[in-house]
Amino acid sequence: MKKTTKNIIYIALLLLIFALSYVVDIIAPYSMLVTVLRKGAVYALVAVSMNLLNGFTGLFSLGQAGFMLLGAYTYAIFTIPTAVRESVYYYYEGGIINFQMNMILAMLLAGVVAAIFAYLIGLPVLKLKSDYLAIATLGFAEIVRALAQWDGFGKITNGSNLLKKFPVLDNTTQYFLIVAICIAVIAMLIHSTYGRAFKAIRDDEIAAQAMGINLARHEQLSFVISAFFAGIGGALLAIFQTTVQANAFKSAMTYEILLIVVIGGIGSITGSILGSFLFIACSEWWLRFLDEPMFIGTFQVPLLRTGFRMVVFSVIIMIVVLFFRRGIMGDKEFSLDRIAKLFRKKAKGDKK
Amino acid sequence: MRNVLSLKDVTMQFGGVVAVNNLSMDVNEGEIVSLIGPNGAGKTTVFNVITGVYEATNGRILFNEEVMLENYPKGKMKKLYKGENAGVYKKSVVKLPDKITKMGIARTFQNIRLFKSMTVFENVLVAMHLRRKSNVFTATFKLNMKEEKAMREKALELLCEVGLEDVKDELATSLPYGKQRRLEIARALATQPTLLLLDEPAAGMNPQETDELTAFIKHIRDKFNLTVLLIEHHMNLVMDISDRIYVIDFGKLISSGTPEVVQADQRVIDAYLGVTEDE
Amino acid sequence: MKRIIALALACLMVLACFAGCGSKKADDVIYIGIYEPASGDNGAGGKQETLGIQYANTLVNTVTLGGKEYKIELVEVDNQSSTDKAISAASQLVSKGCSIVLGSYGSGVSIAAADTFANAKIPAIGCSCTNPAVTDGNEYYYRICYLDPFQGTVLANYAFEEKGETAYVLAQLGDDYSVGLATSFQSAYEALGGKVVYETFPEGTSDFTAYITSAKNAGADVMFAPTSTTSASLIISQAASNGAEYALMAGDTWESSVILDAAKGTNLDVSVSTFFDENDDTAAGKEFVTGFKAWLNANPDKLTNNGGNDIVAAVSALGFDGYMTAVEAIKAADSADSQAVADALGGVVYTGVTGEIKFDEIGDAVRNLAYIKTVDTVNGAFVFGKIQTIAD
Amino acid sequence: MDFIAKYLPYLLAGISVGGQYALIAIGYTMVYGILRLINFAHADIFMVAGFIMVYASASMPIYLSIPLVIVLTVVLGFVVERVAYKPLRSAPRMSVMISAIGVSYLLQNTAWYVTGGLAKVYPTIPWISDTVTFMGCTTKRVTFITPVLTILLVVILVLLIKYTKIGIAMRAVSKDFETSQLMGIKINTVISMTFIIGSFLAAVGSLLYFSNYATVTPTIGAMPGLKAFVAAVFGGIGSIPGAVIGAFIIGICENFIKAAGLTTFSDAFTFALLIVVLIVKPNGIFGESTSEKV
Repeated sequence: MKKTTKNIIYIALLLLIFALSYVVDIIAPYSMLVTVLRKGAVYALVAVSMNLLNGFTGLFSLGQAGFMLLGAYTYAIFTIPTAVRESVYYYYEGGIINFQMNMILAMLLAGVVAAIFAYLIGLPVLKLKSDYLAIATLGFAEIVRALAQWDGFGKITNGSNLLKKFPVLDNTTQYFLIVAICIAVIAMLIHSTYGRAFKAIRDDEIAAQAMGINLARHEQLSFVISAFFAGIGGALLAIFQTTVQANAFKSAMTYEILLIVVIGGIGSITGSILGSFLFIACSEWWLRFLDEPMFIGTFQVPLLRTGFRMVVFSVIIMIVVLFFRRGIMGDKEFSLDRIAKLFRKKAKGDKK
Repeated sequence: MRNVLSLKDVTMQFGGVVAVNNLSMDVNEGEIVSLIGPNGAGKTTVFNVITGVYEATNGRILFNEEVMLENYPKGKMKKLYKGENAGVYKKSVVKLPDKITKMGIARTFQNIRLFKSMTVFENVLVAMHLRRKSNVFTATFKLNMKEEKAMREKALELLCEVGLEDVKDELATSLPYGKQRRLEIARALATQPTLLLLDEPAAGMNPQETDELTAFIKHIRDKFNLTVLLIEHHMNLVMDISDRIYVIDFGKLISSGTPEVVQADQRVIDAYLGVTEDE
Repeated sequence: MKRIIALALACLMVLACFAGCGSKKADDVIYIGIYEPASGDNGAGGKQETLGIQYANTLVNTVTLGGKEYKIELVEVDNQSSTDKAISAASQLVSKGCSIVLGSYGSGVSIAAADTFANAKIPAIGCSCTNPAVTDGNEYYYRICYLDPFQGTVLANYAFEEKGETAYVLAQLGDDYSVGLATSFQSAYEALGGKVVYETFPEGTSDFTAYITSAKNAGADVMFAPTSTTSASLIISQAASNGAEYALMAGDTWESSVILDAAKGTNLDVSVSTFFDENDDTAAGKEFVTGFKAWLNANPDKLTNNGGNDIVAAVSALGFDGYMTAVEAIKAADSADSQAVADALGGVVYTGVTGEIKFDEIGDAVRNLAYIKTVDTVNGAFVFGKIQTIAD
Repeated sequence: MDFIAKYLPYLLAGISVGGQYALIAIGYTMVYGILRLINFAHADIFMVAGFIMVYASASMPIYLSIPLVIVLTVVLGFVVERVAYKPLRSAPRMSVMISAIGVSYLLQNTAWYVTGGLAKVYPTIPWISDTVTFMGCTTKRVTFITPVLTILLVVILVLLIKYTKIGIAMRAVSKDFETSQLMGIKINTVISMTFIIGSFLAAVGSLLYFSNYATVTPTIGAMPGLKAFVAAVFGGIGSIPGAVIGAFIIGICENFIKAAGLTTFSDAFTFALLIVVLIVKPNGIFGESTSEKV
């Protein structure tokens, strides 16, 4: 295939996806599909940002929920309309912030705040290696969660209470657009000379350093950029949920994102995106029927009741982790060439 | 001749084990100098100290007359230190490996350390990152196209130089051993060094390949105006190529000089006793 | 081997996809959504509220709109007592096409889902969520129980009059119900001249001994702990084993058999406020209690969901009233369309087992009395204490 | 009020909860010492032990259900290792850790399914759950039993590791995995044994913990688990006495922070402590340092 035809096909695919997201809103505005698409998109961004760190730079960080919390809170705090602050900050006399920011600016700010925190926490923490780094970042996320719930910051964070009434996006295309832009930036970063340096660090720290790559600086950079996009992801999650509460950003959330990254394939952007939509669709939608009693004739299918969905789901995850260790995509990216190859292989197999 | 690299009283001690003991050596511009010694003599440790992977316990290293490392026994080492010249150095100057590479020292590894997920081409390309002018924004948003293009051209050039241009899109780790070694050299050259450290470049090569390598090292020395310091067990290669040779055993310098001088030195022969010279 | 597993997984996905898209809404059915926790910290209470709704559904399961009879079906989802699961649970109801939604036990999850329902233009009736923020500023959310400021004041009055002048208030961080009621209690109690020590505990706390000791050290006469029943049973058992001498008080959540089990055999003084009394002597109340008990005893599953006994919880009565109010609204709207039901709901006046339900402009039912009950720790039962009201 | 009567309850609570963390922490530290794996599922094994007791005691007397709980928990620990970790022996460490997270997810969801997601009340174990009075403060007898039992078990464990054949094998494996394999140590037996000991202690820990805090939920393991892990890191991961001392310190600090009225930070403190320890003394108080060979 020629490069130009390929590019045309890629662009067409992208447009098709956007068109679909637009159409879905019109024909089935309240379906689970919309929920899955929106949440999937948000998780895709967060998963890609985590992949940048864990998959491409080889830093095992479990602080993603903390950065998302920072992003979600920043967005919510600065965009709640001044008129309703009184009712949102019911316990704190309307809070101390009395202006409202533009949505896009607030989203960027959400990323920036997360990035600043990442920078500060990264200074000491990035000296640690592998599991120690993982556990330290996990601890950091828990500290952030405790701080956000602290009464002392109540006038800003509304204590442990919900933040709500902030502006939200009202169609799926907008979610897709924001997420696509962010992921595109991450992808461009990964394909730049910096991305190569990140991968070098992942492959072999000592060799990377011997090639003149400043380890501390590049790790810090990757950490901060990952946090920036996790912050934006957090803001989008807030928008999706219409309310924010620190309680939701537990380590379980980080684990979920990590599982998405693993299922999609560590070191594959398209893998993370695919993994995210599959994960959300399975957990929220496709497997729902397992939670309800099912009758075939008069025979009641055994085992089906609330919670069975999650059992099946976690078994599937274990199967993937144990038998398909490289995930859906491995460290490869989705490309037409690979699909063409796949078909060719199949055709060959058929002939035999 | 200008001095490029100078080690003075360098001691590297791990806990109670002295790996390099009070070593002093000099490498001058344009020379090819070999560091030899029996297995476990501490040769690779010397490389690691020079390139900053290890922080020497005591001593001073100068590169182009600039202090690259200066250290004295500190903390726990104060009591444990078994080396000499403990009181000579007072300052502690430590540079990280990447800084040292930036100053112009590049190296290869004894146990090949290529970036395993990358292609041959990318392995060289990534080493050009060091001399970039772009920052993370310009690089991400493709505002550095010119530089990127130059990088790619240069990388290709280097691959042609080592004869790997035909396998440039293959995974580095899928190459045969000899080619991986040459790729390591190409990658080291991509950092634009003035001093090249080669750690057993001929390991695992047959005599013919070794001969080719000898010519090749000389060739790149001339072409890139390099000074070369190498560790090697292939004595033919060492004697062929070296302007001067340093011999260490148990971390200590036992002999140095031109190949002829070293070959005749009884201490060297003793040290190597039981070790076949021609593998 | 690997290939077989891959194939099996893929098949499962496809199957699931069909199952997920499969269900289509029948023509002559109206769906009423039950948005309640069936698991998590508030699972026990949510199940009891659901029981009330299910019982009501057995009594009235059809409605005639425009001359055509529609069957009313309940759609249950489990919000797992967790605000982050709330959205997908609520979306589930929205995607089923419910005309109206009932719930939830626990204010936090109600607040979290409020906008999801509002965006889909589906009205919701909060049966027992007392935090003002549930209905405030949301024209689709209504409520049939009293509010925290009222309940807090009632309890503060009772505590101040009966127990003493120093209170230790313990709320769960991040639980809107808990924090809301605790704050209301605190301000009312302080207004009366009482002294309050306010503490919070993080979600998932098991070790309450430090709080119990702190309350003792603060010289508290009463510990006010509006928490979920899960935390409550821990607090009660640890208070007993650490020899707490002060009284324990809480709001409506503690009116549960979980509390009775925990308090039985101790010498604690536990009292709660609630919406409804089993021994209520109104005709409607009596009828409901006998009917509900008979229904529970006839269904072993339901009895288990009620905590293994046939004590009628106030939330079941509220669930019952919530369902009836919803049906009234559908009748008034004469349509299954959720927007029409929402429009009609504000005007509904209904006299249920918990008293008259009439909504004010915010969407809250006007309520002005609460029942205070104390725990008989010998027999493990609630004893009616008094009816507490406050002057408007 | 008298100083002792005021603060003694915090100290007692701290020591007892510290002992319970210690029993969990040993499981973490031993597994990490040998496999270099943060066994995230360990906390959930602790939780499952709690549920087994709830269900077992409903159908049999306490003196039968306690041994049953211990046996079943040990079996669970063994099975988890064989199914989820053994196939990944040669895989990168991250894969194993992810598998551990997966197991944790599975155990929690299964527990959620079985219990319907509702909290279960832990049975009262006679004698140890009795209320006793000590220096004017009232508490359960388990408060005093915990530290004594913990220290006893630790002493036995340390002796076991020091003097028995399997103990020596464990130490060898934790020093050098490959070499000990070459020396003829049956690596899988050693690893299984580690999991068995860890699970046994987790089961004992769960008996003590839930006797004190008598509610079991599917996510109950998370917090004690994390804290126990922090204790293990604090004491220097791989070191058993380190883990125990770390656990007691964390348990006591946590309770005094609550006493000081900073309850919001009682959990956050643990993690702040962790980060500080990792940065200042990355190998913990009793840990050994390692360096990579180039």
